[in-house]
Amino acid sequence: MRELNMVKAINDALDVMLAVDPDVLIFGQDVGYFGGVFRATDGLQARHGQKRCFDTPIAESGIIATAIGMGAQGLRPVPEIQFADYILPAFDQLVSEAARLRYRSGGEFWAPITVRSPYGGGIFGGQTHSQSPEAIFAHITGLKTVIPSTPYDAKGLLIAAIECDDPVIYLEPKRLYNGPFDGHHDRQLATWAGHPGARVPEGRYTVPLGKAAIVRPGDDVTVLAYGTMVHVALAAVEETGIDAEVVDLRSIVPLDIETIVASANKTGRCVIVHEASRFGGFGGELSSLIQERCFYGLEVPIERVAGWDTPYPHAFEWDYFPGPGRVASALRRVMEND
Amino acid sequence: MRELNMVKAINDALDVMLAVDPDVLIFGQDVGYFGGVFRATDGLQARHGQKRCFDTPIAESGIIATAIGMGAQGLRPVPEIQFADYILPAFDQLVSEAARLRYRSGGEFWAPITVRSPYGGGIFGGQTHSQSPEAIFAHITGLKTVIPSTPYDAKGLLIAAIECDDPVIYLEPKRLYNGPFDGHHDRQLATWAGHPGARVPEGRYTVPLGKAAIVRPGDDVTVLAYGTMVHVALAAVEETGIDAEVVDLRSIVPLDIETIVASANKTGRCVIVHEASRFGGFGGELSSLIQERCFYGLEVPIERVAGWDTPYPHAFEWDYFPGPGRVASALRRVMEND
Amino acid sequence: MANRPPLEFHVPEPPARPGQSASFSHLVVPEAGLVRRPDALASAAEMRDLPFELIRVLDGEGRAVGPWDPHLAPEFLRRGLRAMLLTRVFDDRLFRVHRQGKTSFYMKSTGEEAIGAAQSLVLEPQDMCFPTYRVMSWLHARGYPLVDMVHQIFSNARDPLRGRQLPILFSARDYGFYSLSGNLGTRYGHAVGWAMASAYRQTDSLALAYTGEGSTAEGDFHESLTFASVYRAPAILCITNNQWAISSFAGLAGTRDSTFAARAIGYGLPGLRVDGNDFLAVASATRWAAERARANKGATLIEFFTYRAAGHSTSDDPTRYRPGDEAEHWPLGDPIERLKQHLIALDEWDEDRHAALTSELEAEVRAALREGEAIGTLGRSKPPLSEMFEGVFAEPDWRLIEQRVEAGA
Amino acid sequence: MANRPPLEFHVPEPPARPGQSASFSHLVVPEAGLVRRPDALASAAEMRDLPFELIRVLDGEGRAVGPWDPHLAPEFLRRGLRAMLLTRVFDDRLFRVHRQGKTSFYMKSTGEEAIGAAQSLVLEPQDMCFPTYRVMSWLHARGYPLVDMVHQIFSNARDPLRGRQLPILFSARDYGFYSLSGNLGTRYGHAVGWAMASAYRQTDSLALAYTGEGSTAEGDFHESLTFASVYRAPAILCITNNQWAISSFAGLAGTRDSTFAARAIGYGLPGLRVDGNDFLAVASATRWAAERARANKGATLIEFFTYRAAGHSTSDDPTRYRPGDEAEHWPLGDPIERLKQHLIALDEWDEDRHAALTSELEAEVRAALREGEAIGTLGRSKPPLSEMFEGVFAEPDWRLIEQRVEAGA
Ligand SMILES: Cc1ncc(C[n+]2csc(CCOP(=O)(O)OP(=O)(O)O)c2C)c(N)n1
Ligand SMILES: Cc1ncc(C[n+]2csc(CCOP(=O)(O)OP(=O)(O)O)c2C)c(N)n1
Ligand SMILES: [Mg+2]
Ligand SMILES: [Mg+2]
Repeated sequence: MRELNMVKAINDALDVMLAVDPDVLIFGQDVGYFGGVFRATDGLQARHGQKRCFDTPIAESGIIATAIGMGAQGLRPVPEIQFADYILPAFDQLVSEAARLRYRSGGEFWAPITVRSPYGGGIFGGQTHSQSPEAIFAHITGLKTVIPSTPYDAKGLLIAAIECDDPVIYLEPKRLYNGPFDGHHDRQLATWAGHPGARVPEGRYTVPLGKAAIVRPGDDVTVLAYGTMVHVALAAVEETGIDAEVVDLRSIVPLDIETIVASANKTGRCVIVHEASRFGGFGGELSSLIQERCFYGLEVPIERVAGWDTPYPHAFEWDYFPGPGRVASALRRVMEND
Repeated sequence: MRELNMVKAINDALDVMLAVDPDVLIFGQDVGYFGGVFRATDGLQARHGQKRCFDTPIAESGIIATAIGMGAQGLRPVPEIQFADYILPAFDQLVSEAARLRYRSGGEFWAPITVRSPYGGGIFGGQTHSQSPEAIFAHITGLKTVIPSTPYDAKGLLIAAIECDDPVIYLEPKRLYNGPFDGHHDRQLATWAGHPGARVPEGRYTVPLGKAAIVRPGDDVTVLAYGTMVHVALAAVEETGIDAEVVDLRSIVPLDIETIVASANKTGRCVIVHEASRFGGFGGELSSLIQERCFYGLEVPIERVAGWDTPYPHAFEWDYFPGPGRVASALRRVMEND
Repeated sequence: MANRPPLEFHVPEPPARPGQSASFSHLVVPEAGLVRRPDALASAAEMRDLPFELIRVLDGEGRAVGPWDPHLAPEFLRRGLRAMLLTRVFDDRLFRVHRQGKTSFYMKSTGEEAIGAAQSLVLEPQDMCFPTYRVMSWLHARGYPLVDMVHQIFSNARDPLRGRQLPILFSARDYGFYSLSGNLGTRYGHAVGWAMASAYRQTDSLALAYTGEGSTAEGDFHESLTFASVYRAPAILCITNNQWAISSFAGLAGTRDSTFAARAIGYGLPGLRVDGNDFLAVASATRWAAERARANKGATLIEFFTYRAAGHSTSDDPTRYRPGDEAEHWPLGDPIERLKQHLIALDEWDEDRHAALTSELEAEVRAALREGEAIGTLGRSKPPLSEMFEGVFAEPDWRLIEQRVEAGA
Repeated sequence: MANRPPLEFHVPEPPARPGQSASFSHLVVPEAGLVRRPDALASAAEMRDLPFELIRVLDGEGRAVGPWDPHLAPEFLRRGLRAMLLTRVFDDRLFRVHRQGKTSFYMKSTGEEAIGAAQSLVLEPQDMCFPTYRVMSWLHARGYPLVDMVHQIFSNARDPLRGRQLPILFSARDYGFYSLSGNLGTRYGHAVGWAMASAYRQTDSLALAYTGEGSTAEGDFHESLTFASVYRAPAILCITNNQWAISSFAGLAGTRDSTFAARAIGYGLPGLRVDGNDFLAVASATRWAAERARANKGATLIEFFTYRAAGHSTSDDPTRYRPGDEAEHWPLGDPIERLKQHLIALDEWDEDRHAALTSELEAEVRAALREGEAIGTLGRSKPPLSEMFEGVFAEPDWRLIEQRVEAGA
């Protein structure tokens, strides 16, 4: 089967959806003629026409408002926000409108929109091209939040998101666009070539929202991660030799609580990894859910490895980024404290 | 000593600060001539003049942007957002600008602003006059978030916030404006009269940010709460007769980790209460911090009592609101599971 | 630098506050019939004068004059009158019902009934309005069942919005009425997106958006105009300038030396400024804008100049921030009275018929209220508790299923 | 309904894309000197024509003509020329430095150097500019040390911003240069707040705000204009319309049939449209707006009509979205060349001096670079790790203290 990198897999999902569903429209800053600053929409305008894939003004709130209004009439808009850092101007539209429309209207209107946005660090993008905002979305009732970690999942999850009748925030770990980056920035960088997750079927298929993937089965400790951190975690597991079970959440809302609880009950140890700053991050929710549901099976405290509680700092990229070294230390700690 | 209700105590704090510091300016929708829809700025324009306390356009992002620009020059603006639900249009200004200005400018500029806003439910305000957004602020590096539960604290914390050189989100539990509401909506409502927390000194005093208050010492279980939930928790403790230690966090950033850890270590049991919806709420952070720091002392799982994971529903006000009944059940559960 | 006068910090104030005498002397109210009516398909660049005029059709004697006279049939006018009167009667009654503690909240449209009513009747069934809480006459004009309004206002077991929404924040898709919400300004852009979808799908459903003049200050207003301009969306974008935003006067929204309609100029859109208390002028401007939109010439911005004759809502007392008699000085009169006089002048109406209609509508409202109260007022009846957990998503996830059990629903 | 043509979904496109021939035939470029210059203190309502004109001072022969001629001293003009040239030399050099992998990012102001340079020199030391990344000539005109720029661009141990910020997102309070950030549009409102504070405190510090034309679409732009209008803020609000926003043409920001300057009309502000490649016109318009602001007449909106001659940043290749030779067709010329010709026409400059100045500036830039490289390029030198944890708050809380220990800083 053909291999694609993650940008191409996303492009392919959009291409497929434009072809199969005339209600799908793609728009955002520079996504039309230019094909997007990360090339995710490359060629789509040429293939499907200017009315299916087009540029928008630099107005994130307006982009989402437009998408909601279109969605309310029956379209399935897939707006892009150029960087997840720039979702914030549209936060009110997402929370007060997209997330609440179905509920408050008694089901008369809803917003079947999928907001794509590259997120996360590791690219020396500085404060406003590196942040990971998933925790603030996870708290919003009525929103779904999806984060792929491989090209295969990226395509399947994106199609599932577009077909879903709820508003979905689809965060793309931009550090994974070109390869399964494991945090070893100082080593030879791997591309997606040869990676099993890069085998992307043609045509339409879905990866269901709300189903985690056990990307490495293991017995000793459960590692919960998503996005880039899945690969960082795998590297850390490899390097420590600990028999960890690495769970890729794939979507944080809906959350696959069954898989999480089953794994934690099996291992009795848990490390949660995310790029976002720690305090108030999504790791807190994961940690409390496990604590609530697996308390008597836990051998040691659940650990969180995350970004520091500082803004994302340009020069200190690799000090801030929760790399394999920090994950490995946490793994060793939870195994030590026996 | 004179007694004030919470609105009057807030009004008094603003009055004091306008008098002692010419750099303090108060503005927001309807706060000037009219004195605010909750009367928090009543009389301030008449006393201090139109240039010290004035109305703004209906533009929350503009209000905060204006405050930041003023703050950068040296003023201490105290903008009001009429309801915390309406902070969302200003979220980007708070996160990308107020919270980050000092850091990114190498300390050349900062935003010593205090954003006051009534929050929380229990007033049949429906979806957009009832929400509790504290969790999304707690996750933002560079922001402080303060929530009083008594008139005394309201005044002292507000003065401390205004004098603080960092941006502070000051959330006012509107259900407490007129009395220490304990969730028993069907009983005679208490006013602040006679409540020890209603004794508010004249003039300037501060309650430091980052210091929790043990509002009821106890040995059996730690209850963490803030805002209205402090009074709900106290009622539930009273009704169960359980010897709980009730901790009023007062500010969630900075968080008084010492008091929390000391109490949890003492009791080995913990119930966290907040109005905001549970998933991704601030309770998750509290629960994980305790789990991380007091793991070996915990007797039973930490419980969270919170709003359901639905939007705030008008007709179901008292089904949604985490009242003393639900807190009492949680208290009994953590004591039972012995 | 030394010789300069110091900078002055300017904080604007309305012409009069309580205790001062009410005044609208700052408003220039031109005669009816004087404003030119360009072809609806003409270029926006040729209409930059219009936002500084005031389009009026009904003159002081109740006659329709000038190029904007829409020449509406008497039957149409009577439907408009009925809708406006019904709105007024319903509002007065429900406001009292709130005072009796039977619901949590209410807002009146008093003095502004012409806008929603005329637009509702001029536009077509497939068109969609993106309302504010101040255009309930749209629904009354389209015959939305009063009893369903009452159920919603009581959040009772028959509430079409399942108890989830504050009173009067209706949603009525079949009546061309988009879901309302308490937060201001955000739906303006939905209207533009809706209109773009109409163009894309060729559904011929225009979008009509409303905002209060105070709410124009929100960034969403600007982003919506930008999108409407860029994609030539078939939308009619309305500003109901009722002079007040709770306690703040219209000057606080930034049109000193300008008008709200003039915002259109910077986006290359036509901007009309219309007497909002003149049913005929509202209908005529709306028809013009609809013709333009349906001809693929894009959006029009319309400022309706009107006056909020009542308080903001059940939560405020307007005499605390404006002269108590200000409404009496309002120079553009009452929209119901003016349409009534016009119909009488046309010999198509009389005082007796008006009194009869009023009694009929009062009876209708009373009957609807009785029916609603029989089901239950706020807190005495509500939809099943399970409704709290429905509609968050298309399908509930485990959290909602677990919590529903926990809540005993 | 049956007879109507179907609705059309309109998506605008620029006049030419790669492979098509570049064209600016849609632009009307009037002669220099023709636009009237009203008194700076006149009412905004009397100036509604100005946003549709183009204020130009330098004519085709390098002469200053018309009422907007600011009559600047040759010395002042030479300072302007130097600042612009320095900006160009620095940009070209640092762009190459990025290509060498010595830093992560760079952006040039090529073709737009007149704007920041003229405004920096016309305004006073106490005035504060709220920049975009495209007005670095402001700093060059005020003599900000090149080596500090280089340290910042390398995020090295001497970086004045302590390694925390992306290259060129400077902050330089002493040079009247407010903290830049990567997110667009948000500081426009800070400028208005700053100006209001100036008025309140009588500090006589005007605020000058910049936005790109693409970024005017953000809601913040509108909210800022609204506040500026309401409180008569002593601010100069600039739009640098350089025709492009990455790959999007200016038409995507919603001024079909209008201009960016015309946005001013709806707020009752004066709106000037100015040849941004004409140093004299920029200086003159700025002086006019500053006079107005200092006289408590409030804010002015100025659109600078210019052209982004280079790519957006080091991350893009403009030939992928616009004709490769488009810059050559730009009708308003190069700002450096035009000021140079003017000085030569005045007999205050010549080619030799110009060549000498260029070499001198190149040497300065080389020296600064050498000094910066000696400290270290990106990744080879950085501030102490403790700086990552400083400046989050005025004082770190326990989280930062604990984490600093954990990070070994
Ligand atoms: C985003 C937001 N900000 C503030 C409010 C509070 N609020 C409710 S109505 C209102 C005044 C609105 O005035 P206007 O837009 O003129 O409409 P009107 O009530 O006059 O019809 C305000 C400030 C709100 N509901 N939403
Ligand atoms: C809020 C936000 N949205 C999007 C971006 C991505 N972005 C960076 S520059 C740019 C184009 C800006 O164009 P313009 O305002 O015309 O300024 P110019 O680059 O032409 O000077 C975009 C879309 C951003 N940085 N911030
Ligand atoms: Mg109003
Ligand atoms: Mg540009």
